[in-house]
Amino acid sequence: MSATSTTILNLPDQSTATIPKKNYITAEHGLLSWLLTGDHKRIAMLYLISITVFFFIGGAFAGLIRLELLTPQPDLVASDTYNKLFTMHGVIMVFLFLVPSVPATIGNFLIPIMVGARDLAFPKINLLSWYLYVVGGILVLSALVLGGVDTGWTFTTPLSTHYLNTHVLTTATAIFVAGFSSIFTGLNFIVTIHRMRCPGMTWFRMPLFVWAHYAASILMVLGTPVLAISLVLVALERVFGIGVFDPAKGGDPLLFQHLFWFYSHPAVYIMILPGMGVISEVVSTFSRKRVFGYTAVAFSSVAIALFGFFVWAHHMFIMGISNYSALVFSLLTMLVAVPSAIKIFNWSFTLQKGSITFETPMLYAFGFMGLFTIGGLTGVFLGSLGMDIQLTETYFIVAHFHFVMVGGMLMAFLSGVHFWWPKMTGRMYPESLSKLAAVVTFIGFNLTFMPQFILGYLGMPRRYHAYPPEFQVLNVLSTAGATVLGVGYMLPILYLAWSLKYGEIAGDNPWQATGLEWQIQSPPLTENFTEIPIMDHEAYDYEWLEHKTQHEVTHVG
Amino acid sequence: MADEATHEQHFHDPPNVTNPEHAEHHIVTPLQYGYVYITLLIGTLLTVLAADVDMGIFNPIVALAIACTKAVIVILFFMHVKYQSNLIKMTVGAGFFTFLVLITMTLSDYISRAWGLW
Amino acid sequence: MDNAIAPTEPLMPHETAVHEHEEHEHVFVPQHRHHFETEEQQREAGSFGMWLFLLTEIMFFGGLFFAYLLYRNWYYDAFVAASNQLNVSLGGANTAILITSGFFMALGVWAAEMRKRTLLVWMLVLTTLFGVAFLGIKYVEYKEKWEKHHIPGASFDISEFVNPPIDAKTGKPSQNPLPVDAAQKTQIFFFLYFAMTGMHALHMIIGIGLLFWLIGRSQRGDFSAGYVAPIENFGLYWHFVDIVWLFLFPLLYLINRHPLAH
Amino acid sequence: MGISPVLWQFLMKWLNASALFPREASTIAPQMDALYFFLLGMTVVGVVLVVVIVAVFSMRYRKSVHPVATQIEGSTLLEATWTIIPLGLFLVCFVWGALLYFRIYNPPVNSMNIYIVGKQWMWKAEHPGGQHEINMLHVPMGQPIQLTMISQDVFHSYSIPDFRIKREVIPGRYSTVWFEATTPGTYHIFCTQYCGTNHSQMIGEVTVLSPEDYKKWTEESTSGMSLAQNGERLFASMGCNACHSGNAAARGPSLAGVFGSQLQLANGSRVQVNEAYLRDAILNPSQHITAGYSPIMPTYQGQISEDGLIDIVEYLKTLNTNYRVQQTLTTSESDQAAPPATGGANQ
Repeated sequence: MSATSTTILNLPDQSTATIPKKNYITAEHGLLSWLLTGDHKRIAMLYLISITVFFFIGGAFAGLIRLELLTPQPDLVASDTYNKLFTMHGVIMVFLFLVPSVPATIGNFLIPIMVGARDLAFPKINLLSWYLYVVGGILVLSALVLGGVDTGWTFTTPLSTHYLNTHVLTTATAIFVAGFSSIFTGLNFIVTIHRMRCPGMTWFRMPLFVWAHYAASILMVLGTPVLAISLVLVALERVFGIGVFDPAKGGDPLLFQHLFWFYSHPAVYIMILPGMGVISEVVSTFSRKRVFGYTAVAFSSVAIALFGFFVWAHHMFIMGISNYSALVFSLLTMLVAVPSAIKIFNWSFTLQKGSITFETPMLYAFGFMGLFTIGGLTGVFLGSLGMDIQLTETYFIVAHFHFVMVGGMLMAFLSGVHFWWPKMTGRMYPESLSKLAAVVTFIGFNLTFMPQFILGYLGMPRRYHAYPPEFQVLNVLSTAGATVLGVGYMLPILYLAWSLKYGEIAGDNPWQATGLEWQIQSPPLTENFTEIPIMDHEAYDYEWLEHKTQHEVTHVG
Repeated sequence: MADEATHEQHFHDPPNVTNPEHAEHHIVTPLQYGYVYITLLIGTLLTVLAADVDMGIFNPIVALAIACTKAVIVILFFMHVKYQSNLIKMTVGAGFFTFLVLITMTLSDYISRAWGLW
Repeated sequence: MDNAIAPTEPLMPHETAVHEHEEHEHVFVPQHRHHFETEEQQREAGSFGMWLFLLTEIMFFGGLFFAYLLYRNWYYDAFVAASNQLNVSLGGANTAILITSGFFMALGVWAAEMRKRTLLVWMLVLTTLFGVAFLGIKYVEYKEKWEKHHIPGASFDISEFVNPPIDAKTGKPSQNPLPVDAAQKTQIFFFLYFAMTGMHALHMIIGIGLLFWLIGRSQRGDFSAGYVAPIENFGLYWHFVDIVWLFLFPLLYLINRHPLAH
Repeated sequence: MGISPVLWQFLMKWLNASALFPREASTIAPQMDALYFFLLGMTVVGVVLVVVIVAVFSMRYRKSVHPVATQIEGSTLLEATWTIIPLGLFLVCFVWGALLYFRIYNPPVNSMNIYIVGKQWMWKAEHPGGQHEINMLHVPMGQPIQLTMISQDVFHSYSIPDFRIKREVIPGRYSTVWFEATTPGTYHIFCTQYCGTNHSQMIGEVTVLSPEDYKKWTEESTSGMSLAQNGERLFASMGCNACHSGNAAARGPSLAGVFGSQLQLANGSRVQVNEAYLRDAILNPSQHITAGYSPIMPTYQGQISEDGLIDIVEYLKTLNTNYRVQQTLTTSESDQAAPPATGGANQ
C-alpha cells in the first residue's frame, strides 16, 4: 500500500487467492451438520440468519405503523390491529432482535477466538440456546398468526392480566423461553471469558469487545430471571384470575412494574453494551491506534453493568412511586449516564494522531457515535424528574430509545457485520455500495426520528392510532424518513448475499487489524487455531502487527 | 493475574486458571457431612420451637436468622464453597447482592409512599 | 488430612487415546472435550457454569420472595390466618426429609470422588427416594387445600376465615375471625404459597428426572473413574433446591403460631 | 418530484402553526420550558463538541495526510475532565428537575379540587359543585386547580401538554397533580398510558375560562346537588350514619372534622387523614381500625362506585359537626322506604 492511499483494505491477489479448502463451513455438509453443530461459528451463523428474519418481520410492522400515522385519521387499519402492530413490533425487535443481535451472532462467533479458545465453554448449551430462541420465535409467530397480542411489549398490568383477551399467554411463554436463550448465551460467555483465555491473555490484554460482552453477560444472567418470574406471575394471574397485580383484589399493579423494569432496564444495557464493544474494535482498527484510555473504556462497561441494576424505577416516575424514591432513582440515573459519556469521548480521542481511513464499518461507527450521543443526552432529559413529566409516554421517549437502539445498536451491529464479514465468509462485500447504504441509513434514520423529538415535546402520546391534525406534518416527515431507512436496510441484505458468491477473496487480515481473530485464516477452521496461541502483547498493538512477519502469533514460544 | 512464570510452575494448568480463580480439588469427608447434617436437623427443630414462643416482632427475625445460618452451612459444606476459589465465592456473593438490590431498592419505594399501607 | 488429588494422577484408563489437538503435557481422558486445554479447566468451567445458573435461580425465586415480603407486610392478619391453615408437622417433616436427601446427595459426591461405584449408586437412589417422599407429602398437603377450597381462583372460599370452626377442646374459635375484606386477602397468601412451593416442587421433579439418568450412568461406572463433574454439579443444583425450601418453610408455615395471643 | 408541492403545503401549514413548541398556558409551563432549553442547549453543545472533535481529527489525521499513527496510551487528565464535567452537568439537571417535579406534584393548599375518574375510554370530571363532564374540563383562569384522579379499570395517564403536566391515573388509589392556567382557550387532554383498544380515542379538551365565565358556566351546568350533598344522601342511604352517628355510644368513631386530622389506629400507627385514606377506609376497613373500636365495619368493595366514593369523601371533608348526621339519621329512620344500597347508582 502506498502511504497516500485512502484505504487500509489489503486484499490478496485475486487471480491466485482462494478460500481455504478446510474451514468451519466446509468441515461438514448437509443441513443436519448445521442443526446439530457444536461449533460456535456455525451457531453464530444460524443466529445471524434467524435474527435477520425477525428483524425484517419487525421492520415490516414498523413500516405499517408509520404508514398508518401518515394521516391523522385512523384510516389504514383498525385500532385493535394498530395496537397489535406496535406490540408485535416491540416484542419482536426487543426480545428477538436487539437482545441477541450482537452477542449471539458476532459475539458468539468472536468471543472464543478473541480469547484464544477453540470454542465456547459449553457448545451444547450454546446450541440449546439457539433452539430456545427459535422456539420463542415460533411461539411469537404463532401468537401473531392466531390473531396477535395487544398488550404493548411492556405487558402493563392490570391491562394485560384482566382486560385483554388476545394471546398474552403465548407471547409471555415465548418471551420466557427466549429469555432462557439469552441467559445461556450470557452464562457461556462469562465462563468462557473466565476459564478459556489462552496463555498470556490477561484481563487487560483482552479486546474491549470481550469486556463489553462480559458486562452484558452479567446483566443477562442476573436480570433475565426476574423478567421470567414476572411473566410467570402474569400468566398465573390470567389463568386463575387472582389479583397479585390487581388493586381490586388487593394487589399492587406497581409491583409488576418494579419486577418488569428490574430486567427491562438492564436489558437496555444488554442491548447497547455489545454494540459499544464493536465500536471500540472498529474505531481502533481504522485509526490504526490503540483505543484511547483502554482501562477507562473497559471499566466504564463494567460500571454501566453495575449501575444498570440501580435505576429501573426511572420508568415509573409518574406512575405513582413515592416521590422520595423517584429522587433516588433519578440521581442514580444521572450517574449511569457518565460512563457512556466517557466512552464517547475516548472513542473520539482514539482518532487523535491516528491514521484514519473511512471504510464502511468506520462510517457506521461514526454514525453510532453521533446518534448515540444524541440518544444518551436525550436520556438525561428523561432522567431529570420534572422534564420526565412532560416527555414520558410521548413520542420524545420513542425517539430517544430509537436513537439508542436503532441509531446506536443497529448502527453498531451493521458496522460489526461489515467489519467481520470477510472473516466470517472469507469474501469482501462491494465497498462503494455498502458506503452508500451506510449514508442512506444515516439520513433516513435522522429524518425518521428527529421529528419525533419535536412531536414528543408538543405532547403527541406514543401508541396513538389517530392524532390531532396539527401533528401531521412532522408525522409525514417521519414516515418519509422511514421509507428511506427501509431502503438503507434492504441494501446490505442484497449485496451481502451477493458477496457470498461473487465477493472478492478477503484473505486472512483485510483490515490489517491486530485482534487474534485476524491472525487466523478466514473463514476460520472449526477448531479456530491449529495450536493454542500465546498472547504476548497488548490489545491493539499495531507495532506488534508490523513485526508480525518475524513472529507468528499462533506460534507456541 | 497470570503470566509466563506461573505457567512454568504448574504446566498442567493454563496460567489464567491460577489463583484467585483456581483452587485445588478438595474432598469433604463423610464425617464432616454428618456433622453438617445433624446441625441442619437441629436448626429445623429450633425453627419450629422458636415459632411457638411468642417473641412478637422477633419471631420472623429469629426464623430468618436460623434459615440463613442453615443456608450458609449448606453452601459452605454441602456445596463445597468453603474450599472453592475466590471466583466462586464472589459469584455466590454477587447473586445474593443483586437479590438484596432488588429487595432494598424496591422497598425504598413502598416504605416511603406517603399514601401507603406501610 | 488433606484429600486433594491432582487431576493428572495417572489413575484413569485410556491413557493411550490422544486427541489430535492435545498437547502431550497432560493426560487425555475420554470425557475430555477437545476445546478445553486440560480436564481440570473443564471441571472448573463446569462448576462455574453451574454456579452462574444457580445465580439465575436465586433471582428467579427472588421475585417471588419480594412479592411475599410486600404482601405479608400489607396484609399481615390475613397471612397469619392463612399460614395457620398449613400443617407445620408435615412441613417440618418435609424439611427434615429434604435435608436428609441433600445429605445423601453430598455422600454421593464423596462416593464418586472416592470412586466407589456401588456406594455412589446407593446414595443417589436414597437421594431420589427422599426426594419422592417430599413430593408425596407435598401432594397430601395440596390435596387438603383442594378439599378446603383454598386453591386461589374461582372456587376459593373464605368462610373458614370469616367464621373459624369452634375448637372442640377450648370451645372457643380455633383462631380470630377475620373481617371479610381481610379474609379476601388470604387468597394472595395462598397464591404465593402455591406459586413458591409449586416452583420449588417443579425444580424437585426436574431434579428427580436427572437423578434417574445419573443413577443409570453411575451403574455403568461412568462417574467412578475420576470423572465426577456431573455428580458434583447436580449436587449443587439439588442443594440449592434444599436451600430454597429452608427459607420457604419458616416464611410460609411459621408466620405467627399464636394468633390468639394477640 | 410529485411529492414536493404536497410536502411544501404541509410545511406551510406547520410553519404557520409554528408548532416547534407547545403553547405556554400554565404557570408551570415557562419553568418547564426553561429546563427544557437548558437540556436542549446541553445536548446541542455536547453533540456539536463530539462532531467537531471527530470531524477535525478525521481531517487532520486521515491516512493520506497522516500515514503513520502515533500511539497514545490515554490521558488521565483528559479522562478526568470528561468524567467530571458531564457529571456536574447531569447533577444540575437532576437538582433542577427534582425541584420542578416536587412543584408539579405538590398542590398549593388554596387550590380548588376537581376529581377526575378515568375508565376505558373516557375521562369524567367532577367539580365540587356537582357538575359532571365527559372528556371535557372547564377551569377558571388564575386559580390553582388540583386534580384528584383515579381509574376504574387499568392505568391511564392524564396529560395536558400545553400545561406541561401529566400524571398516571392509577386503579385503586388517588393520584394528584395541579396546575394554574394563565391563558383562556381550549387545550388537548390526552391519555398517554396505553390502555387498550381505543387508547387514542381517550382524549378531551380543557377549556380555560375567565373567573366570571367559569362562574357562569358552573351555574348553567349545575346538576342541582354538590358532590358533598350527593355524599350526604349516599351516607344516609348506605346506613353509614347508623354507626358513625357521632354519639358517645356509637359503634363507629365520629367522623366530624376527621378530615385532615391525625388518627391513632388500633395497630398503633398514626395516620394523616386525607382523601386516599378515607377512600381506603371505606373499602378495606379492617386495615384502618381507629383505636378503641372493634373491626365490625363491613367492606364496601364492589358496592359503591368510584363516583360514590368521591361523593362520600367530599361529604366527610365538609363534615364539621354531627348535627346534620343525626338529622339525616332520624329522617332516614323515619322513611324506611328508601332502598338501602343505591350506592353504585347515583350518577
